[in-house]
Amino acid sequence: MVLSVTEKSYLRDSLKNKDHFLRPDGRNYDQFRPVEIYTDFLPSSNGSSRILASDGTEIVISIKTEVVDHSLTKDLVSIDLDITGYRDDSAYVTSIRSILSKTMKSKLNFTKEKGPKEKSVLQLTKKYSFKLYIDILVLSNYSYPLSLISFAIYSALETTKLPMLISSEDDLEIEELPIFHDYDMITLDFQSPLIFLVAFIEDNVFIDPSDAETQVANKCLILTWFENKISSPIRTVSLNDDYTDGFTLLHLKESIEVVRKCAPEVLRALKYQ
Amino acid sequence: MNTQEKQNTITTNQPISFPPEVLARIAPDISLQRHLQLGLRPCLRKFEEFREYRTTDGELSNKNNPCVLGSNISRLGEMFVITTITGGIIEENMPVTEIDTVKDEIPDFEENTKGEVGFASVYPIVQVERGRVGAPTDEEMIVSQKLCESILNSQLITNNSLSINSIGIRNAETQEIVYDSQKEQNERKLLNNRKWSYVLYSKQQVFSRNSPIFELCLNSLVLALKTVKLPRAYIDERAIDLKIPIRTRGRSANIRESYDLNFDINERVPLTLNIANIGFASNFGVIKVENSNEDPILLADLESEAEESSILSRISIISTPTNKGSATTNFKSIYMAASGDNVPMHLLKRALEISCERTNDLYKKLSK
Amino acid sequence: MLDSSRYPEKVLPGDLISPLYDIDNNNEKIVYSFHPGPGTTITKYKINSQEHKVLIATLKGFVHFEELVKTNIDSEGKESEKKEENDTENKNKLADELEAPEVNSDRIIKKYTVIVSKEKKNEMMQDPNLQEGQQDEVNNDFANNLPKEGDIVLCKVTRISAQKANVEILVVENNNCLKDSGVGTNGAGVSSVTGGSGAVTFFISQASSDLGETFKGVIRSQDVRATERDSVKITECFKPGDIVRCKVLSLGDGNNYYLTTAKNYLGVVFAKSLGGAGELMYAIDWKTMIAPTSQVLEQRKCAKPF
Amino acid sequence: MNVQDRRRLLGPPNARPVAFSKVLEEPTEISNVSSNDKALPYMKMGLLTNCNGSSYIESGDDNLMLITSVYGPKPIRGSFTSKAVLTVHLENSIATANNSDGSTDDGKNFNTSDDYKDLSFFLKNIFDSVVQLDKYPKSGIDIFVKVVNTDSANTSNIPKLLQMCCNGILLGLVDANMEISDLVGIGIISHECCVSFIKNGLEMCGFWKMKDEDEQDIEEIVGKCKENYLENKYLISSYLNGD
Repeated sequence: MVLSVTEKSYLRDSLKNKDHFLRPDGRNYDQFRPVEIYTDFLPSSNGSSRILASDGTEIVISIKTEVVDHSLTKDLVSIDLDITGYRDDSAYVTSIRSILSKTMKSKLNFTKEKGPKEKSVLQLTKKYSFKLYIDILVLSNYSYPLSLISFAIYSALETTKLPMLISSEDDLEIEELPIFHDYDMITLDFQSPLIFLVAFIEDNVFIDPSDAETQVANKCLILTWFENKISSPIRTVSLNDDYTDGFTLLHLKESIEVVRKCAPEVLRALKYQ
Repeated sequence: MNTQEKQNTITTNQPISFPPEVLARIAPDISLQRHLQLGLRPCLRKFEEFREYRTTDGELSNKNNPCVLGSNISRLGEMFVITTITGGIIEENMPVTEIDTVKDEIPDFEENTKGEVGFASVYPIVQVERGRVGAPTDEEMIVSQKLCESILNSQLITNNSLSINSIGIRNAETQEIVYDSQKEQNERKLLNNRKWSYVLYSKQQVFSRNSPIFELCLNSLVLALKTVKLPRAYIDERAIDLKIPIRTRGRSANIRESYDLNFDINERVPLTLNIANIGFASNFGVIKVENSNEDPILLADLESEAEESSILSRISIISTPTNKGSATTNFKSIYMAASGDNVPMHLLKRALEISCERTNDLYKKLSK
Repeated sequence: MLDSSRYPEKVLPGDLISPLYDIDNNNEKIVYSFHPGPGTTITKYKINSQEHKVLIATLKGFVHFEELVKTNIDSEGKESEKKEENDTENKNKLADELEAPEVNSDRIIKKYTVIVSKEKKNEMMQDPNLQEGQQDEVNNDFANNLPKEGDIVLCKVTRISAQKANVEILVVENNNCLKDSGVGTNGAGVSSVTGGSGAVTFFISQASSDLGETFKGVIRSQDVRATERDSVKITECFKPGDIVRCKVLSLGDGNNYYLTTAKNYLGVVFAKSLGGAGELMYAIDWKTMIAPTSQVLEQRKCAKPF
Repeated sequence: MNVQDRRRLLGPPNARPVAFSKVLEEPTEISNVSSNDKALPYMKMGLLTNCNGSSYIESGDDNLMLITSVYGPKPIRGSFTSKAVLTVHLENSIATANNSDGSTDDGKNFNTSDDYKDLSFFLKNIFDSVVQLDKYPKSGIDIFVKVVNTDSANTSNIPKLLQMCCNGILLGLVDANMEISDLVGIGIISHECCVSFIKNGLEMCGFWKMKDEDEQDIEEIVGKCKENYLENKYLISSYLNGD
């Protein structure tokens, strides 16, 4: 909903004051809106999730996999994003898609073990890997959905079932296609990154801004939580054209603090179900 | 209202007048006529004077952009165009017959007997920088098409010069690429006598457009073609035996050729052009000066909005330079549209003469 | 007199020019108050958690101080009124801020508008508010010359109907010509309706000027002339293709500026007879134009040619 | 998406672009980094005549050439807006092998149009905070940045690209005499991180970090970027003053 000039100035006044900081829904600066998540409900995909936010945002994610020769295929993740009400080539959609695919690509290449056993999470054998197709459908969209999408991807990946390999892992010498177990599945050993959105208004910093709040925020900062620490991408986005003041180092530090505080709790909540 | 009255008394005696810039904008045709009546053009050139042509060759085709096979930046007055040429390959649909093998073995035979060789063109995309995004404008489409046809009709590039006659073989172990014609003859058999040839694409970006662009684009394209170096193709030794057609994933159901031709980044062969057919283009406009009973006048190298929008009779000529060998000039293309004032014979002749001079001038300058 | 050597002469965008208020070096009683004009803006700097408001430059160029009010407080009222007639927007906004210091009785407040422009001091001080006279110099400082209320603009008529004439604004008179419109940027002058920019249509009543995108305006029939406004017939006043001199009434809606020709010196300045096919015509009275050789008479609402 | 483009001459449909297998990473790259600081960029304003402001920038070390053009303020359609709408289009105009606007390139590290759009969006956000948009009602300001040439090896150096784009746009805006509140600039520390500053480094207006590197304190990052920004700003302002 687009706010009028008066509404914006009222809202901004209530958000900019350090001492009488008041969000329209009464939340704390570090408090999330409640979300509902359902997982594993699409029978034909390897993993799926559906997330419902309290403002009515609804996102459905489906994850499918394919076995590919990783010397031929460069990208092991393919992200398809569709946001209702936006054109596929609009800046809004392309920017979110670009951030997501870069994040997922860089994180999935992440290797836990160094040395000769080093391999990416998706690697199956020496020659073949899984390729993930992540289809994201934002059915209704009332606030910047990046953060919620990352939560949904997290939950979907948690429940993603991949077929278990029974043939040899070393297939470089012998020409052999991977063979899988008939019914045993394994889960992917990967914790997907969580992306958080922090908004700045004057000196205040608060997490998970709602649509109305983003309309009056100066800048929003995207922060990522991965492997129990702050990780990149870290970058700013402006979600409105009206307020464009700068920010200071203090803002950055405070937002990192907020995410440090919130992220483990969010992670626990997502794991719980 | 005091000031108002004061203004009135001051200005009552002088007619309304506009600064030249404003007049050129609101009434380009009037502005042009006023200039011509003074014996001037709005751009302050003489009637038959061209703008200076400056050019840089091949600067953008370097190691860092291996895909750019040839390039040229040409500048005409303030307007400039950046031309880059890229390539592709296409498998020639040649039936594997005995005639082909005979031809291959006696290459001279083919050219001598056939006499007529096919000619190829480039596939140009012209973009005029104008602060817009989206579909190409009519002008861009028309100029692209004209460029394509002009190159084809000028018989600059023969099909032969684009075909891939020898394919190197990369040794699996040493990664060295060998271009051995002897050995290659044998390999050719292994390759089932399939043939490939290059396809050339060009991308031309026009900046500071202030005049018709076709002539500049053509000249730049020709100059860029002169710099083209085609990378040699090679094939992996191991891959020769492999004959699995790969079906590309997704919507296209084409069967990719089983031979994965690679291109050698270091080994390049210059594209052979029919030097005699290199031609340069120039344009002219014909307009009648109002309030004078004289014939229309000829303007060379139209520039500025005023000339472009009011001069509708145009001549565009592509001519080849006078070489040392042949004293005569060949005209490759003459295009005339007298949609404004009529073009008298002597002006057309004059235009042809000037275009020859211009071409010779450009040729001399550029071959230095 | 303001000692302008205390402030920077040549600035780049973002450079500090002056605080909002300053005290004269010699005379404590004189307070200078500075207001942002073209090329300057007010910004806040936070130093040691204290906010300071300062004037900064937003253009590259030279700083000029223009005194708003010549005398002291007594005659201030009249003077500023007169000024405000010409230049409305900025000063109204500032009026509130001005109230406070004015109460201090024994201090003399001098108000200056701070302007940054490309030209050096002496070159630019010509009256910008000329309404009828012509300036020979064309001010090419384009960006700050969007059409605004009261400006005289030259337009081309693109389409007419019974109620109004639609026009494209070509230039703000005596100001810049936008470099980025015109045949040069939008491809060849003639293009077809399909595809591409397709700016040109084939309807005679919609003769577009091949000019790329221009600001659009509308002259409503009641704004054509000052008298007998109800009986105006647009077809007897304008034809598509005419060049009309108008005054901007208001910024209008999202699509159009509202323009008027209800003054003697406003109206058609260039027109061709026979719907653009004929020759250039000259005004013989305020509503008739004549083609000199063919003697064709046509009706227009002409601008006074002198 | 799948509709064939009939407006451009695309050549035979079954042609395959001349593509080179990956160029061996040349070991010269290390020396490149060290010379980064020394080679000064070449800057020029007012290159193009059919836009209101333009600039050309050639970075000294990696052959990055950018042409920036600023169009507008020009009218926008639709409802009344009291301030201008700013758009930034970043384009790679290097001919890609398949010759169709670089939109369908396969597999290159950084070339997809999505990524360019994302960068454009980021640059727009930066310039939203400096261009005095409310001075231009009912209009749009369009900024086009064309990457004319670059070391393909260095296209992955996004911060450098962003820095140069930022400089280019800035010069373009100054050339167009557009009102901007500050000489905004971008400071970079590595190949993956950059920060944009205003007000001499007192405030930031953009932060970009897309890849993890060694652990670095945020304060350190900002500090180093600020140094780089000030150097860069010095270059720009001395160019503008010397003009």
